[in-house]
Amino acid sequence: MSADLTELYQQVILDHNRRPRNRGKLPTANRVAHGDNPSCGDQCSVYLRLDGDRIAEISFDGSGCAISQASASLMTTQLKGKTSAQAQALYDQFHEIVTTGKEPEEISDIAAFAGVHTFPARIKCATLGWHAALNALKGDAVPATTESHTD
Amino acid sequence: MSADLTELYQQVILDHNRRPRNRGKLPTANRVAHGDNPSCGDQCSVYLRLDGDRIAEISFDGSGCAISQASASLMTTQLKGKTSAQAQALYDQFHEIVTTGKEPEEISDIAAFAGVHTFPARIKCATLGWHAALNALKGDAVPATTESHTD
Amino acid sequence: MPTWNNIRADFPILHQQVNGKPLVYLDNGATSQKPRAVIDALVHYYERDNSNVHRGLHALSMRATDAYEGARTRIATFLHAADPAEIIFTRGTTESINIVARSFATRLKAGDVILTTEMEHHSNLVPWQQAAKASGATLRYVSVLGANAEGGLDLAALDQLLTPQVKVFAFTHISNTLGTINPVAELCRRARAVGAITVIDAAQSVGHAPLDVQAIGCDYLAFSGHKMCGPTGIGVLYGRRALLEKLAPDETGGGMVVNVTYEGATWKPAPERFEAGTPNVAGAIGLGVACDYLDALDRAAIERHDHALARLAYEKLSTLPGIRLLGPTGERGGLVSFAFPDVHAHDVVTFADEDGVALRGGHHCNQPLMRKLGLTSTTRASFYVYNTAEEIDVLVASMRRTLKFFVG
Amino acid sequence: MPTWNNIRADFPILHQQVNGKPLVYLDNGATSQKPRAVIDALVHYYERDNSNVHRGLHALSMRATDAYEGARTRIATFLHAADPAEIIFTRGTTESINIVARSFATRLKAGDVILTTEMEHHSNLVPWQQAAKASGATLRYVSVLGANAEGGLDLAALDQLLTPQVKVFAFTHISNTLGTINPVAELCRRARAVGAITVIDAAQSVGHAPLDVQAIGCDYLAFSGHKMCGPTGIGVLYGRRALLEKLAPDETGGGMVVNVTYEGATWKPAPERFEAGTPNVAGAIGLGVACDYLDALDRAAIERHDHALARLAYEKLSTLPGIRLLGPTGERGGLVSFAFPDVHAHDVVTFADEDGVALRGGHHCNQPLMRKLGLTSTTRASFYVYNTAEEIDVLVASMRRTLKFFVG
Ligand SMILES: Cc1ncc(COP(=O)(O)O)c(C=O)c1O
Ligand SMILES: Cc1ncc(COP(=O)(O)O)c(C=O)c1O
Repeated sequence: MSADLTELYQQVILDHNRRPRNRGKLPTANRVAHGDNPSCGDQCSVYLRLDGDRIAEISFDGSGCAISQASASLMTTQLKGKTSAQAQALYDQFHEIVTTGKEPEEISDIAAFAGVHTFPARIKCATLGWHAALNALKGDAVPATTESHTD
Repeated sequence: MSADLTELYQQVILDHNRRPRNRGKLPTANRVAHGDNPSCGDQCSVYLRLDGDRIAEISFDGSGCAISQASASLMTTQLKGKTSAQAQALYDQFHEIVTTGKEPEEISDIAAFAGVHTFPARIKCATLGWHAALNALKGDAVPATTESHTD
Repeated sequence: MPTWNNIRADFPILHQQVNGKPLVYLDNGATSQKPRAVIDALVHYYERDNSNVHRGLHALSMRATDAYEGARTRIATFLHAADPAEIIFTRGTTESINIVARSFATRLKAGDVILTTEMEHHSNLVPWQQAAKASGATLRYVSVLGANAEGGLDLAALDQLLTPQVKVFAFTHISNTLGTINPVAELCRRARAVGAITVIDAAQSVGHAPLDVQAIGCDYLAFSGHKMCGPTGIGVLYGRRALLEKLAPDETGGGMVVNVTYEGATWKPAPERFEAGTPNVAGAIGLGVACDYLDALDRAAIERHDHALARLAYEKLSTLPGIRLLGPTGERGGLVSFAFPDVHAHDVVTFADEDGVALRGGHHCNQPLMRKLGLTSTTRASFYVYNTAEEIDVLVASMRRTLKFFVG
Repeated sequence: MPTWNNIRADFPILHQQVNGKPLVYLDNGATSQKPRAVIDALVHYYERDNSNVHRGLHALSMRATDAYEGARTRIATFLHAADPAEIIFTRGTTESINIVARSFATRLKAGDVILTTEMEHHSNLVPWQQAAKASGATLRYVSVLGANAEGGLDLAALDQLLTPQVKVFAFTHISNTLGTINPVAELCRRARAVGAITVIDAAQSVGHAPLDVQAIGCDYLAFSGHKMCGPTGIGVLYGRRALLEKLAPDETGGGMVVNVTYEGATWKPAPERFEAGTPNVAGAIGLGVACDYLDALDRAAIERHDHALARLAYEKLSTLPGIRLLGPTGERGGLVSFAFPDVHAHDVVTFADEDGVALRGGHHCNQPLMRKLGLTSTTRASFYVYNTAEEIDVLVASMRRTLKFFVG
């Protein structure tokens, strides 16, 4: 297997894909948002229980490739307990990683997604769950898509 | 000047173009039909006084290239006094001449149009007036065109 | 399986490596590759004859017009159409269907029914949804039978669906997702019996098998050049002349008018009436040459070749653990669509790409059918004249490797 | 007059004889010729990268998508558009205008006014007549002044015409029949003051001079690739993003939808929303390369070159007995349109063709203006980057010979 592909499908990603964390509807959710990648058919719904400005609980549901599912799963583990501002900052860091491949200074599981940057067509898979989560935080009813033309 | 062009613009044609015969509206007409070549903008109206099945008087009016104008002019001189059947036969002969270049056995001015066949794009100019005349004979109200796709 | 001597030499694009492996192009359902003859025709046109058509009297313009109209005649022959005037050049299948659907949008009324099937490509589905919405007509679907859609269209239910209220029946010839070959002549016959106009989406069939619009008895037929060795940006709407003569124009502008005043305009007859503006001249000429190329190979032989490859792929793939194969178990068009329970199609396609194998993964513009089958995506391998049995072995090996990585 | 070193070598088609004479191609208003670089880009695409765009994850598909979207970005830069998403690929000017006109057809109502001008090409006239008819809106025209239309648009009357009822004002940038250059930025400013949407037919201007849609301040702008060194079958509709976001789709089908069920569909944002079906991928890529080619020549230099040739032709032709020259007497776009009292344009064009000179004769898709000027046709010579002052001498000599034959 090529180095690129090994980088893309890291152990962390395969693990989250096989055993997704926080998967399923959240009965206590007070926010929900849905994301679509129309071309691939990837889908992701994110459920939040916001406690003030803080994410008290979070889950996701959906279908898609290993990258999108693992990313959504990992995201839920990362965002739980965070404020909106912290969530946005984490997303910015994640976006930097998947688009440039530059790993963050602190050690973090999200670094596993650095390999995505050599597969530009997959960036939208990696960010789908994050977009839905940020939309849910904003209370935005419009379905998220990571396929807007300028993304 | 090339042989082809000399053939196309024969003296007879130039003469009819410069001094068109039977040009203008026919006040006594009981049949009229209009022809268009939309792409070139050539136009031709043909006026008939039918006496029974016989063309008692005929005139034309219109604008277009030397070929279309001369052809309409010459046509009026040929069709005067003819029956519908004779007119159709003459047109068939004329069509044969302009599409194949084969001159008819009897000597006739319409042979002047034999040169048209080397300029296929001009066939529709040469036949415009004739089409209008045949339509007028049929009492057909639809404007003639020599540009229908299968012409 | 018919093969042609050295056919791959005709397709320059095939002779490259992708990710260090020889390219195995199995994405022909999306678009086909182009033979040298078609590429050369484009170059020749731009280097010798390029000019605007129809309105010119100079040498280049006459040559361009002759070549463009010659392509129209060539395509009429290719389809066994009665008349070249029945061939309207469009950008492709999607535009062709939109033209017909738009014309119905203004003519249908509440109570009328548009009938289509559950296996349509979005391009033969959404335009009819829009036509129904605009006109108040009702859209109905012929069901697809079987858990893996192996049963094809529910022809038994057709008599019930084909009421006299059905004004138009639009269906695909070959499903781009399932490989199902629909009995188009029969569908047309039954539609005609209730007075419904038939519209065939032939995107996956023209260029893959002999086709005779008069024998099929359809009213309209749509296809794309790019899926049959032709250039991009060119396609055809075939329409029966008697219908086209009554049809109002779709787009308007230069080239399709007889007389224009500041108050209004009158229209030329078909096909010009439906070709406003400068057409894709080079594209049409290239498509004509593609017809020559395919006829030289012999379309009956192409059909045998594609079907044999599809059968072979179906058999070999069916040995893979857990694989779910869609569509007919018997005779099928030149493609195979499948899913694995634990590996998503995009991961499959990414792995295959590493092996040089070009596949398509996703909903294949067929979301509602996917949903009905309980899937969100499949992987599709689709074949054409230059594909070989050896390439199917490469495909299957690549699938095995992928499964091993993800499932173990 | 700017010239470029050896520019004619870039255009393979120019190096041929027509009727035994070197080709003098002066029919650029109808379509331009293509430089080697554009032809090569098509060949390269078909030989290396051809694939369907947007829905693929394999190597060719990613390359094709990148090249296609790269062309979009290139064209956005070429037009100084704010955003690549404002560039919609179409077949050409005619389709672009039809898309906009159709959208107004469903939104306008009785009492609304569509304003256009008396000098429009049929492609920017008939679609608006159809939109007016469909919606009940009224179509009004800005007059053209002068017996030979030398006065241009009647700008003094514009304030009266531009009432708040005017919802859309569609006008050409450069007249393909007269050579008139309209003050587009001023027209947009005045239209905006009454809240009218502006639509510019830029078929004759993009590729002939620098152009900045933001400086002009238009809402929509339409043009064709084939008139600016690009391939046939590709063109652009530029639309301001804020407008495109609110605009309903025109055609529907694959590639422009987000979610499709058997009941209905939702749309992607612009530009995808307006590009149903497989686009003319090779055409778009070729158009991007044409932009590179023209920018390498420098569009300001192209403008000076074309205008200088037009001025020279106008001066030299005006010495011919009886000639009637149309359009502005001063600054004009790169074309000259004229008529002789005793020789019809088609005879002129046929004679010119014998001298190797490609001209256009006819109504130039502008019948109502011809009628207003008391003409049925004119002869038009239109210039581009590869034309020379010597070719104008050939043109004038050919005209003299024709006059001698017909008039003596
Ligand atoms: C001013 C103008 N508008 C519109 C058009 C139509 O362009 P196309 O035929 O490429 O759609 C043309 C060219 O024919 C033109 O010159
Ligand atoms: C069955 C079917 N119909 C319609 C289409 C649409 O064709 P195009 O995108 O060329 O318009 C396709 C191809 O994508 C297809 O496979």
